Amino acid sequence: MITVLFFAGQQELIGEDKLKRNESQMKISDLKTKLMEEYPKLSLQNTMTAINEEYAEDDRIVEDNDIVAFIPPVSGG
Amino acid sequence: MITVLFFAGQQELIGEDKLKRNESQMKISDLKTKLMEEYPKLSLQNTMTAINEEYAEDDRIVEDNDIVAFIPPVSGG
Amino acid sequence: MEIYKITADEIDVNAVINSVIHPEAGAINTFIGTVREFTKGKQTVSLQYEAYPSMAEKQLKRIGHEISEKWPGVQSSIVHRIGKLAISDIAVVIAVASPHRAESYEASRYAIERIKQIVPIWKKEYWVNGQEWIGDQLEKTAYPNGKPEEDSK
Amino acid sequence: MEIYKITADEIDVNAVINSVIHPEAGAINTFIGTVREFTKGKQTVSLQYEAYPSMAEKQLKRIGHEISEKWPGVQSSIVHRIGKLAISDIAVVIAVASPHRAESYEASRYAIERIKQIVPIWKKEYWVNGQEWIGDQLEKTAYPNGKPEEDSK
Repeated sequence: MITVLFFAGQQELIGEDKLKRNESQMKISDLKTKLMEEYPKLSLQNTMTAINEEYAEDDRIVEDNDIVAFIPPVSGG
Repeated sequence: MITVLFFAGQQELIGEDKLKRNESQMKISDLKTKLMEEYPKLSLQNTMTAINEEYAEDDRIVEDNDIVAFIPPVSGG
Repeated sequence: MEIYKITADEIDVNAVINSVIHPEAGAINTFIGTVREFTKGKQTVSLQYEAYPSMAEKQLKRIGHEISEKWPGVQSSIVHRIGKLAISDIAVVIAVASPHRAESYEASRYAIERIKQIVPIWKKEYWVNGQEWIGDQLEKTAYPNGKPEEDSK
Repeated sequence: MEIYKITADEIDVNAVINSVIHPEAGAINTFIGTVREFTKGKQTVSLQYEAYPSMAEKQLKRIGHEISEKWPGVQSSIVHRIGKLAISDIAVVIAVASPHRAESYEASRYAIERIKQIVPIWKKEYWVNGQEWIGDQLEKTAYPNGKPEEDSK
């Protein structure tokens, strides 16, 4: 089981801030593809990803219990 | 009559913060020479001068009632 | 004691400044980001900031660590507010203390640029007739490398 | 309302910051100069600042004017303390508000450099075993042009 977090515009777009999914041992890029199929309006192609609060590359494998957060372009400051 | 102001190290050196002198129509450079004769330890060669609170060049003429301030290298901030 | 914090409360500027003062410091640079009413002629009514707080605080701490590596002896604190903000409200405070003034400016500038690169905070702008998440949420342009540039480590 | 002041009292940092906040400002840079305990390994006990106050305030105002000419729309305030100061006491506060952050850093940096060039304020340093007016009072070196450089006007 993994947790997937959405923020800002993406969160509004899918109407959820958090999803639970029975996925693991899956590349981030494959997870992105799966979620974009599920939410056709959602674009994650160029969205950064954090696993357990650290930025991770798209070829990183998501493990069981990981918290995966999609980080759209930031605009703090 | 002119007023001459001294600050910081120069003020300590001559033991005065202010002098009144019966000088006018005199170049700043000549006033400096005169004061350095009066106070042999005082060096004004490279000291800036302000007349009535504005910086002035050494060839400027001091007029009656002017306030002449010698401004040693500043060190604020 | 350095502070790296995301908060929903008003930021106490003095507390942030005081957190970096130390006897070896001669210079303290503070950057305060406030809500601006006009941007390119467009009038902002209010702003809303959202964050991924736990990760954002880690990233702020990381920026502080980068600063102390790049400028040894320099101390920093960064506090960013989230929630709804009105015009002139303070959104972010950065305080940097250093022995000499040049590094205090450089490190402070570095901190604000890094916040805009790597800290998961998002701003939604409310105008009289609309609202929008800022930061190219719709991905019309991508990060050149797919993720923010990470210098120094 | 911009402030350009020489004072013998403690400086209220918030009052200086608040004096430059305005709705068009999105960035406020503050520079605080404090008394540093160690300079090149030498321990300072206290400092004394002296000024030619009336002229110093005119020069501070002039720096503010130069800033608003170089960076239109940028507001600034500068307050410098005089008298005897202890370690970590605040000697000078510069606050600069601007629409965008780059100018707030540039204008603030400009202000502190100009203070060190043209404002008649002098610092006397007290160590454990001595004291000295800082700023080459004995004229071992001269200003290259006989007076401080005056750019921009």
